[in-house]
Amino acid sequence: MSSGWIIASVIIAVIVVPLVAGLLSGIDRKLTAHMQGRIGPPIIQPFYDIIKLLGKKPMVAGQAQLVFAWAFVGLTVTAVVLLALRQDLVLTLLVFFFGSVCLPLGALSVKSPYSQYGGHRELLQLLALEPILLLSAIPVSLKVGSFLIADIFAHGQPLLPSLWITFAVLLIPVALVMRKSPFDIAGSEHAHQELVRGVLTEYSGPYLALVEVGHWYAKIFVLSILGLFWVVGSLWWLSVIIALGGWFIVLIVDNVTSRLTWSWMVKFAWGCGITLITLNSVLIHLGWM
Amino acid sequence: MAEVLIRLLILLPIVTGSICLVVRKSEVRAGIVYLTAIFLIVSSIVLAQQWSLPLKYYAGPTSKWIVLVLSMVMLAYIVFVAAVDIRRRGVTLHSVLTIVVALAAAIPVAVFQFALAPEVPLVANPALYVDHFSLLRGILISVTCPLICVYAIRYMKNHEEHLTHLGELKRTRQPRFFFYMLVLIGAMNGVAFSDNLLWLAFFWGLTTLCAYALIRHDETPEAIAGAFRTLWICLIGNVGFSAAIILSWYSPLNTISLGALVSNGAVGYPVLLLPFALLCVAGITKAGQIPFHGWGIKAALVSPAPVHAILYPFMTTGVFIVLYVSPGFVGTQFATFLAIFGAASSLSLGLIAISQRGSISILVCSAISNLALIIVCAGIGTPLALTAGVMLVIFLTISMILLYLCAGVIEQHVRSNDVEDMEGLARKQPLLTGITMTAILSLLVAPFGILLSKWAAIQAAAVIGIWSSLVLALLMLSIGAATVFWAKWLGRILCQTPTSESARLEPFVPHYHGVLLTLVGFAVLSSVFIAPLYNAAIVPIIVGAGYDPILAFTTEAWFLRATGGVFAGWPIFIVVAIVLLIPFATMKVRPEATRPAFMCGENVEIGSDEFVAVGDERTPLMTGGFYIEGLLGEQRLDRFVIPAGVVLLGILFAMVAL
Amino acid sequence: MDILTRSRTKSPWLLHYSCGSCNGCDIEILAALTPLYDVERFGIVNMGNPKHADVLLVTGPANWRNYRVLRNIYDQMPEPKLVVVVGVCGSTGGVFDKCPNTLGGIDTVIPVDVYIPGCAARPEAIIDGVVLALGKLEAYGT
Amino acid sequence: MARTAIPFGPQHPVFPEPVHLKLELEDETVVGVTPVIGYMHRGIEKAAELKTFRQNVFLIERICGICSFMHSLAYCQGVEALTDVEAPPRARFLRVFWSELSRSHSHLLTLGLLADAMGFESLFMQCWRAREIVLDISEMTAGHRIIQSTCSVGGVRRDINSEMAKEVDARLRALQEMLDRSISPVFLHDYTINRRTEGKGIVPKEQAELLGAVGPTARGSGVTVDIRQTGYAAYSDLSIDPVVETAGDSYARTKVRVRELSRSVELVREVLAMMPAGEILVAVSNYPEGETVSRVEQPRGEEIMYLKGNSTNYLERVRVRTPTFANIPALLGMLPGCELADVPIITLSIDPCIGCTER
Amino acid sequence: MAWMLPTIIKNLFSRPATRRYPYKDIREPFLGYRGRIHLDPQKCDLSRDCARVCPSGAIEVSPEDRQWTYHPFRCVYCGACMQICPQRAITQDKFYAKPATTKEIETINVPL
Ligand code: SF4
Ligand code: SF4
Ligand code: SF4
Ligand code: SF4
Ligand code: SF4
Ligand code: SF4
Ligand code: SF4
Ligand code: SF4
Repeated sequence: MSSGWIIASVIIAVIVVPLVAGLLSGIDRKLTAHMQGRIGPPIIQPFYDIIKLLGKKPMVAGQAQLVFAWAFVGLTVTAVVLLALRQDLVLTLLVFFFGSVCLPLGALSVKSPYSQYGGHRELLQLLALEPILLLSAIPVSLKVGSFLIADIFAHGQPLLPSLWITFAVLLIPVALVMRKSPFDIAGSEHAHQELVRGVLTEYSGPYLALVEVGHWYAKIFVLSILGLFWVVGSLWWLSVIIALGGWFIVLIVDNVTSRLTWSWMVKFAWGCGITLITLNSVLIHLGWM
Repeated sequence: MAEVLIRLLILLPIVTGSICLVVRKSEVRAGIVYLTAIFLIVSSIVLAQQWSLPLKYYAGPTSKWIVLVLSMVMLAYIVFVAAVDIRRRGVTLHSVLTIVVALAAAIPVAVFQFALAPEVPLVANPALYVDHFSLLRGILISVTCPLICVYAIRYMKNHEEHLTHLGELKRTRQPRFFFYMLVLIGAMNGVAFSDNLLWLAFFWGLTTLCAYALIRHDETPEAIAGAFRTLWICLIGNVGFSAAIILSWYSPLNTISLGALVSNGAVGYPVLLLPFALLCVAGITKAGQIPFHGWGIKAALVSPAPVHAILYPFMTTGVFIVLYVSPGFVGTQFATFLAIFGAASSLSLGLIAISQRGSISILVCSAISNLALIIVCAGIGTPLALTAGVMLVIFLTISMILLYLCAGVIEQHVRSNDVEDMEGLARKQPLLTGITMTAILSLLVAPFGILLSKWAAIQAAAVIGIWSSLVLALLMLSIGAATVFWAKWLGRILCQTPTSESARLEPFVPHYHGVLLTLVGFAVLSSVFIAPLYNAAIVPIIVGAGYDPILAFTTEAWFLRATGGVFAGWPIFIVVAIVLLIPFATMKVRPEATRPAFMCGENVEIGSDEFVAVGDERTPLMTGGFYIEGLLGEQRLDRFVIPAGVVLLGILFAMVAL
Repeated sequence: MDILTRSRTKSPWLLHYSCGSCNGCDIEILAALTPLYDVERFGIVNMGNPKHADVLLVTGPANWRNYRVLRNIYDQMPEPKLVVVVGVCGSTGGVFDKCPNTLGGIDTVIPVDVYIPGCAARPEAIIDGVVLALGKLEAYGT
Repeated sequence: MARTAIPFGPQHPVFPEPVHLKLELEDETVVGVTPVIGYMHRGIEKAAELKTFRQNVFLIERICGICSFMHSLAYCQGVEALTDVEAPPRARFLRVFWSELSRSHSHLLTLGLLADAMGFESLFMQCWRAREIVLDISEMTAGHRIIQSTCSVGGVRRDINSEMAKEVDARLRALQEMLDRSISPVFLHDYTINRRTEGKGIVPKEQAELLGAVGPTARGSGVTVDIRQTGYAAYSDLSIDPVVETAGDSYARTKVRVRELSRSVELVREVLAMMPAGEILVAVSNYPEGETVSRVEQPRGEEIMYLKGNSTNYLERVRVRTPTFANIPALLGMLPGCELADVPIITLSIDPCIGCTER
Repeated sequence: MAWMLPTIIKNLFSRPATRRYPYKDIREPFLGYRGRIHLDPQKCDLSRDCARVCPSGAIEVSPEDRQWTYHPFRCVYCGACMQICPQRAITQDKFYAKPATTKEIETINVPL
């Protein structure tokens, strides 16, 4: 990659991603509303929300939570940048993962009942999410022969046909990151929940906006991982379609299920997710896929 | 010069330790400890400049008999101790097993050496053999362990004051304590440098004995039970050594030199696989891997913090041997299953740690779980894996010791090692909290070296064929579990009630904060300078093992590049620095912007963690952590983990037989 | 209208607290969220957490126990914030006129920006009331 | 395990009304619950002694806006007993009409809130969308969406003409179809709802009887109790089979509501068809005298109203025993041992109403 | 499994049920909706029956000042005053008072 490309990728990752993500959550809300027989907010609603939050008077419950909010955003952005620079997949995922840990840490740093519970549940959520996300790199690397994302691009063939099992399992972390049913146990998109938005309880105003924006990066990050399953040459829109397809399935599932409990989530993620990805790798090893 | 220093690294601590035993004045003892510490640290720095390796030290013929006799005396002493215990406290499982295992270790060697093959030459094989790997190991021990001793000077003083206050202590036990601490350092250096299996076995046993004595330091019934458990489990290693000595002598190689065994390898000489397996079992017991993890967790409950801290390098000694001999069996089925075993062990302990409440128990579980990663690396055996293993040895030693020491200080401060009681430490001891946080983060997040090593391990594990999927699945789950328990602990110490007052730094205690900050410095610097460190310290090890270091990493402008990908550690450091600096620099929290936590509207006032409940009374808010004992409790998991460990070990030996 | 004010009026997040109401107005507030009225069209979302809310919707008269809660959650809302009282019993006490444990309207405890009459207030009226309250935001900070 | 003691309420998004449960937890498991009340107490019973017995109708129906009509019905029936008047037959049928209308909107509301507490937003929306049909009917016939204000001492204040009856019937048919197609099956069969409710918050039959549970809470545990069987208003002319489930868990209670809901809609249509012609209100000329107990079956169970008159315009005592009050002991028995995530669901499964419990 | 699926798919492809208040499909309250009350001062004879019957004290009548006062923010729109008024001086329309930032009170002078 030339340095021009690098700079361009970084700029896209840092600036364009939140714009796209904001629009995407606007569409998400609109679609969800329509599925529920409502009209829903305007598509640019998320931007109104963020700007409004930024304009609110700061109000905090402790300094540590702010530091972790920044760390969350910083590391998540780093992960997105690494992805844009087509760096090592495992490393990128690890960075993303440790960014995600900052969110519960921020929540746990305030002695607040709901924040604490949200933090603990978020940790359990990461316990379910992280192994799947990391492990999904394995069948990919088996197929393309390296962990470098650049090599996925160089591979020249779509991964989905041989890795559809992994792709399907990856929808679990996507739903988890998007905080959708049945996995929205720690901090739901919607407030009507026993934890009063859990990990986000103690953030307000500009800091809530900060965390929200970080969350946008995170969403785009996982969706881009889905997109990696169909990169062929210059047909970049195919990966976009694949990613959006996964996103839409998650939306549908959100609307046809209720929230389940953490124990179900961990058992499901570990039991089904890990087993299936491992199975996928074994099948590739055996040359059957 | 170097030879002398190496010998001093082993002998000097033993000598000064013995002096401590007789010195009754604590100031003098402290002086001796300082001097020893300074000597060890300085000589390791000097040795670090020494690149004309390997160094060999051939002992004279009589030394063989000295070592033999010492070994026998040591094992006899162990039998004696166990016998005394049986007389005093009745027959217990652990003391009986101690006697059985000690005899099983002693008798074969005695028969072999005195009766069957007294001609086994010691002169032909070097007694000590210092290559880059063992030097690195020796330096790590000689730099970190003296710091533990310095820390212990203050710690044990407080500890004994507390015990005296409780009326549980009549006479100071510190002379004995420092004796064993220092001897343990010498013995660990001995393990690092020995090449002759007889010597190795002797030092190996000596470390076990010291560990045993240190664990029972407080002389409570639980401590004694825990100590004996440690003793017999770790002595299994010596049984393995005894068997390995005999087997390798009767192998075609006709040697008892570790170096010779490793350089010839099991591929050429399949009979060597059994001695290797036995050495690995020795390492596994000592590193407290499944199914032997019980000793570590039990010991964690009963002994003072510096003991835990020094038990960490002690356990590392176990995986060091496994990693050291791993080039000898690379590529065999045995190696693959060793990797699976390590991954399973890592996951098991990671899960057990989630349900632990004691800070030391968490640390022990995490230590074992991390050491298991090194075993995985040994099993994988590629250059990259070897690199990952060595890096893990380095970074983990620093971070884990740091954490143990932090836990000790916290424990003395809050008078409990229950993580739940550490709530709000961030307000009371901001500096200590900062150090602990750095230590925990150094285990978890990029850009610290441990993450790099784990990344390298993952890269390496991906290429071992069909079993790699299993190994990796277990590894990923274990990484996930680790994050949960660390974050939980971190959350607890950071947890504080919102208040508009700002926290004040606690007074600086050199023995504590000084030592801790030194270790933090090591952790950070070693991670920042990872590329030079790799070039200087690790590349020679890879070369020494007969590999091409290109296959592990190449360095370019502070990046490490593996065949699988690039580790861009340096940019991440910058990001982290920025991320941490922005809020600190820009966000001065104004007191009036502080609001109490959300408590459904029933808060009492800012700065108070109470809410109004029944009958308008103030009710304290309690926010305990998650321990998921129903799902992940130690007892519950042990029902699966111990059988699984036994079965996996069985499979390992089955692989040897194949 | 600058972008910030515009965003403020486009994204009012609600916090609903019921004092001593009869539930009549509370369920009408909820009804306003549901498909037939769908206040999310205006960016209105029910947040349930004072720290995230812009508009406090209160129903029912304050009483000797809940006025403290009311004050606490009002305190925990970041500025700029609005208080909208829904229903006549929250405005003045309404039908709970002679009830001995009430303190009267919400304005005896916290400042109120808009009163929505009705017993129970209709969802349409709730929409109108919130819109009226948002008008106040234009003056904020200028 | 670490102990946790946290406030759950009074201001909490899953409770539309303020109630405070002091929860003690270990991990996610609830080990202790202490209810803390008083956030809604207004002193309505006392106020009812300070207002005239006719004014009281409007106060009593605002004990709670959800089954507003049932409160006024119980009150009016009581006062009628004390003043020796009898509501005319058409009025009694109209009373059943609005009662069952209230029941169906209340059940839809509860089911919706339950779905919402489980994070099943689309189902919540669907329930409340269906509920709007009921509210429109209420607005059309009574002049208000939820506070009907139609019951009066001596009869009812509004009549339904035949055109209106036809319109109502058409709307009810639409409602019925919506229920059968998109609401009942989800509650009855959906896997995730099943997982969240089945086996959660169990009250065995004996315990339900012992603790005096009422309404769907009792019927979900297999207790056959339905005050409508006593035949007040026009219920004696209708066939009332209590809907009973035996499992005693949240799922059973939900099922009871789903089935009762359909039955309510049917009842409304039956009543419309059977309605006799005639007077709707008789004049009451004397003051209430003596004491009486009036009982009605609210959506949440049996309400008991005790009234005492002293031949003045003012009553001497009004005492209301509301269904939620009777169900709280059962609730406190359900919660310990459940998970924090189940607290809202179990709590909502008894359909708690603080408004009338605290009055 | 997914029993909700048909419904949401159907919703997704059909027109939302939303009434676009306040822009479109404004639905007036049904006939007979109990809204705010109006006094015809010509008819009123200040008998105070309405004030006496009002459950929420929303009407005050002062025969001395010949004033009839109505508190829209107290009124629960029950219609009892309209029913009782012997002069049929009170009527009820089907709209509530508008939301307001202050609680105005309506005072009407009743001419002799
Ligand atoms: S304060 Fe006293 S009377 Fe009131 S609920 Fe509590 S115990 Fe009962
Ligand atoms: S205004 Fe009327 S309907 Fe609304 S809460 Fe008050 S009493 Fe109930
Ligand atoms: S019951 Fe209520 S109104 Fe009556 S005295 Fe007690 S608190 Fe006051
Ligand atoms: S039971 Fe509930 S809904 Fe019914 S009147 Fe009482 S509070 Fe209202
Ligand atoms: S209900 Fe019975 S036991 Fe309870 S306070 Fe009243 S008289 Fe006493
Ligand atoms: S239970 Fe009855 S007596 Fe007790 S506080 Fe409530 S209303 Fe009063
Ligand atoms: S409005 Fe009617 S009831 Fe009221 S004072 Fe006038 S005449 Fe009398
Ligand atoms: S409608 Fe009812 S509340 Fe309003 S003034 Fe008339 S009597 Fe009073």
